Amino acid sequence: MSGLKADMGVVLCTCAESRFSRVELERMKSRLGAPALIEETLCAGSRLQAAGARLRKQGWGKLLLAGCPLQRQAEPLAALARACGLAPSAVQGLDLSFAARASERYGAARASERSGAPRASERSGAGSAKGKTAEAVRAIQKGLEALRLQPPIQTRRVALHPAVLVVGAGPAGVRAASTLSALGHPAFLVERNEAKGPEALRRLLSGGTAGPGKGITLLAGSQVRRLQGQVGGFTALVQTPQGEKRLECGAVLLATGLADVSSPAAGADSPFNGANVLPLEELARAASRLPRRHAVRSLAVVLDYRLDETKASTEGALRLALALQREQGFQVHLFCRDVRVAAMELEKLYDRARDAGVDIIKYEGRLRMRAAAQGKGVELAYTDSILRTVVSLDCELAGVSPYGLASAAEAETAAVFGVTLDSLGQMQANNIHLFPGETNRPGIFVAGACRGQDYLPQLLLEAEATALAAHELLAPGVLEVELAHPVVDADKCALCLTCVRSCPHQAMYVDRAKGAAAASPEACRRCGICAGECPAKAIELPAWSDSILLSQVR
Amino acid sequence: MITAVQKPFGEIYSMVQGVPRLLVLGCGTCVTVCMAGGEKEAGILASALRLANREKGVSMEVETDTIERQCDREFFDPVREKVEKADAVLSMACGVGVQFCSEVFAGKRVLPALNTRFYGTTEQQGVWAERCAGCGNCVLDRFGGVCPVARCSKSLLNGPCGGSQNGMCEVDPKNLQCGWQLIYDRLKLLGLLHLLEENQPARDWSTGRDGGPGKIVREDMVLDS
Amino acid sequence: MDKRIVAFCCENSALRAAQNVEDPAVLEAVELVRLPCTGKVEIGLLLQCLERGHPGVLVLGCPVDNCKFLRGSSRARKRVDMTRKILKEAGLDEERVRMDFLSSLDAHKFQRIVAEMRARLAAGRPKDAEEAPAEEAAKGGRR
Amino acid sequence: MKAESNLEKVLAAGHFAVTAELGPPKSAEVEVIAAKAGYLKGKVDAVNITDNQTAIVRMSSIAAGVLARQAGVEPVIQITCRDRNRIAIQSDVLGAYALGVRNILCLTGDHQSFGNHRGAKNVFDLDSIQLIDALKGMRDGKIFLCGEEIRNSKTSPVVEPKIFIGAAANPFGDPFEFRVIRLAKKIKAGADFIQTQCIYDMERFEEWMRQVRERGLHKQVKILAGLTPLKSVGMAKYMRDSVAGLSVPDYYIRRLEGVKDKAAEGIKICVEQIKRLREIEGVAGIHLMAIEWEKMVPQIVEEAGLLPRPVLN
Repeated sequence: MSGLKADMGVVLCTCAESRFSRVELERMKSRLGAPALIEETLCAGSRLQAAGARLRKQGWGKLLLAGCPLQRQAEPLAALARACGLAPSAVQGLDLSFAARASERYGAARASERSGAPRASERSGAGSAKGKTAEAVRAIQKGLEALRLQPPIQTRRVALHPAVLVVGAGPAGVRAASTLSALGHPAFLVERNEAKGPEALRRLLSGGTAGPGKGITLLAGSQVRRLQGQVGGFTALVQTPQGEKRLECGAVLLATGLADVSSPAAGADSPFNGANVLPLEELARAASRLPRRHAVRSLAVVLDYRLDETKASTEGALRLALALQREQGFQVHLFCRDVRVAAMELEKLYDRARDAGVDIIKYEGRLRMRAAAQGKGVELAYTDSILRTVVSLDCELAGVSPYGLASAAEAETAAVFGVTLDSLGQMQANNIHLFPGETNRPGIFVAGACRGQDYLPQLLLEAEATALAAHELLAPGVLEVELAHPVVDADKCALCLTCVRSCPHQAMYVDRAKGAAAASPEACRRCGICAGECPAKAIELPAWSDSILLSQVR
Repeated sequence: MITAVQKPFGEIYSMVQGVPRLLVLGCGTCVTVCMAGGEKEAGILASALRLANREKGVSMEVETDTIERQCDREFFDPVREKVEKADAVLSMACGVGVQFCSEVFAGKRVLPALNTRFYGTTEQQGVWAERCAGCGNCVLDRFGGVCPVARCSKSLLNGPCGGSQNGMCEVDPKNLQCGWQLIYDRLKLLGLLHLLEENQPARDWSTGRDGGPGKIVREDMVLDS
Repeated sequence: MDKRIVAFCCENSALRAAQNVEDPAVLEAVELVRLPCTGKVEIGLLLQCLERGHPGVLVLGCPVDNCKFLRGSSRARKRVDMTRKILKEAGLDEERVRMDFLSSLDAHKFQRIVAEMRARLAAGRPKDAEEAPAEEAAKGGRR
Repeated sequence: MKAESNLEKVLAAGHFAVTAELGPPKSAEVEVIAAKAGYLKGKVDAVNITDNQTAIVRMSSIAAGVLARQAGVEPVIQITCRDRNRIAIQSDVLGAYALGVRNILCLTGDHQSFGNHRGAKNVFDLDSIQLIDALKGMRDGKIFLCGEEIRNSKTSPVVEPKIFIGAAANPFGDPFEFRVIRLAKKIKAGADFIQTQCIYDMERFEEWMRQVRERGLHKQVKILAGLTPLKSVGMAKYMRDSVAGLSVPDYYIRRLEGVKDKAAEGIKICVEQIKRLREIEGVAGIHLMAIEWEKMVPQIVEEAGLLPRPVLN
């Protein structure tokens, strides 16, 4: 290894998992060409402090811990860094077992290999033990090279604001706010609706131990217009009936509830036209206004338009169909894919509707609705799941269950908070790492119906769990941030905004003073996507720079 | 900004045949933003050329560098030596940059790696679309901020032809919006539909390409020698 | 010494999978390079590995819908596709660069991916490249 | 009288006018023009000579028009804005007039991407409305677009081209509300007569005519309704699916599908359409675009009861 300074060293750990004996490690140490210490099973933990003291004496600024597999190293690495008084990124781990496994064929397997593959004999260190050590030395030198190329990385302590902004005073929002306030966090509860908030608060908190007053500030009739800052230090600009307010908080919890999908502008995918294709809840009222002159007045009740319904919405639709058919004399056509009648009560309701004359149509694929050819009304075209042919039917009105439909309001909220929606337009990207309550943005959480949970007991549990997650984040009061976030070369940055658009965590922004993009160290999660995207090659992730990556390719 | 796309590799490759030392020169402004010729693309193209050469047993030295802009003389200074050492420059700038690079290095062969397309905007990440035709006589005030010259396939000034269907242009009904539908919708939104009732006279095209190569002189900014 | 196949491994999945691989023939054939996320790899980096004489490059990350950083794997997939396109245009075997998705438990899959890559490289050309001109196919063997 | 063409006279006298279309050959073959003109002679009032229609290269519309005139039919020369700038167009108008052309139809022109020279550079120096304005300026103002008088020298006489100016209208394009505005602009620019895109969707055409009458435009211009007889089911479906700005109602397609002799049924539909069009206030005539089927025109005109054609002096 050329150019190695003594400010860096290797710790060889004798852990059995590394698959190297003490003797082998001694041999390896002599061949490394870099300062090294052999320590006993550091991953056991008890020896860390003493080892730390020995390592401090070496005066190394960076060290490479070569030992057991990486999963097992996570804890000891951090502890070792603390024991040595080094920044976390200055202590890197290396899996020696990999080298052992990679070279094991130079033992027993070697003889059989030789006949078929002449390459094996050309390799250096053809003996079993020699090959194993050579492979390990090679790996350690790679690790050292990466460490050598890594610039010194500072840490910064960021104060975490204890307050939490909870958006939406529905069941989830109220439960989250009360959970947070019970844990000592000031909570701002922002509710769009003027009246809904206080009422919901009274209903849900009456009899509870945490009173709504303590620690919770309710802002009814208010809306968050903009969110600035990052995790630990957000500033929300809130439009209240009294004017604009600035709220400081450390985290945000979105509990905006079920979105309104009734307006035709709700999205390109919305079936509603404001005239004769309506959300189910508006069907009865619109039907009562229809002129009475027609002989048979037909209505469509559409289920499963986007997603298969829940039991609750199926039940509601069946009741509505029954009422319209029996009590108001309409011919009702109920469109469904695979109606959920697994529950006993639902089964009975289904039978009653059918007996009352509701025409139940099972369809497949996409149901299409357009203006009917003759006169007024709506034509529903569908593939009948029994006939297997495309059939069309004219009705005067169609009521569509809004379950699973994307809403413009949801998209608007998502844009204000910079959170991504899933493929159905619901408030959380569909990714297992985020479940249950995280979003793409660190410090912004989501709970309740806006992320698709509409079963109340479950919803309340989730709201509580998410509030606890926010508490866990903010409770330490400070966040220790290693400044290993991307560095932007302002001379190269063309301000193309690619990084700003592609950062999944909304951590990139334009630093106007520098005239270049920049990363927020608090929000950045060090994935390197921005660097991978930048067309100007202006972005580098210090611990994963091009030179480091290329040094690993030998 | 000016938008461009990289030429097909095969075309570039045959262009550089017989050049012993090639400098692939990226440009750090417009073509970086539209991801056609920035430092990253220059590196990729240089790599691809070297790999193709190795594969075919061609001996060629391929170097790469990127400057701020290839349309201003001073920015070439840092790469002067590299350019001089090379037998040809493969410029990854727009047509302006390629020509200007030739002007700065009169004795050097400068080859274009890009096809320059239009003045456009980033409609979304990875998608660029034309907005201006550089006609030199802006009429956007009369058309609700949507340009009939740039956004109608026929540059019609008095309304859509019969090929406007469902908001799309017949030239490419799947992908191309009818510029006139956009004008109509915008003016309707603004309550200015009456502007469209006016007959637009034949216009003077001499302010644009038809007037010959353009030149702008800002007298007060010209430095006295 | 022969250059190894470079395997860029996401530390959240593929790298962990590699740590459970026991077959030395597989491990000794690859040069593991750790990445925070495959969203970090660039087309240029992949090409540079080939320029340095590595026979093949693997980009191994989390399943697209399960990327710890949400869109890293899907971005990497597009870049790898582009890299393959560039290789093809430049007259190289596009199979020299490949992306695959695995979880941290997929040691067997890791093994299979490397084995397949080795087999492809040994064959010189992918099995399905029958339309390739005879001359090209004959040349391919030298890798 | 502005141009004293036969078409102008027929319309001025209040007759229900009939025009047809003649596509010049994709070669220098003269006979084909004479043959097509032969079918049409005496059966229609004037014949449109298309200008490289759908951007496919054909014999020059002026040359073919002059040949047609020699064969005994009055030409309406079509001029598009796609291939010529204002210099070439004005020059051609002078030439056409000198050769006896009295009617010109001003068109924007199909985009070259539909033709057989897709890589061609288009011109569109003028649009159709500006072209109408240019012709009107030449005829009534006796000036070129640039404002100069139409005379050979200061001492020469002014000899302006006296042209009966036509324009096209498409009642079926989008945005629908703009279609009548565009017609009004053409009239304002100086159009004397209008020939529409071929009509199948009669309801939509009637709606358009209602808007036309609402603005009183039918009193300012003579509107000739365009018709194309359907030859086959395939053609009907092609027109419905592939021609922008055309809708062929399904009931016509079903009618054609239901009979053995598709061509006869197509003619029958066309004749029915003519009878219905004659009832619409503001429709001053028809324009028959029997694409490569010119020989059927006499039969259609005959069956529609529009023969003999008036002879005016």
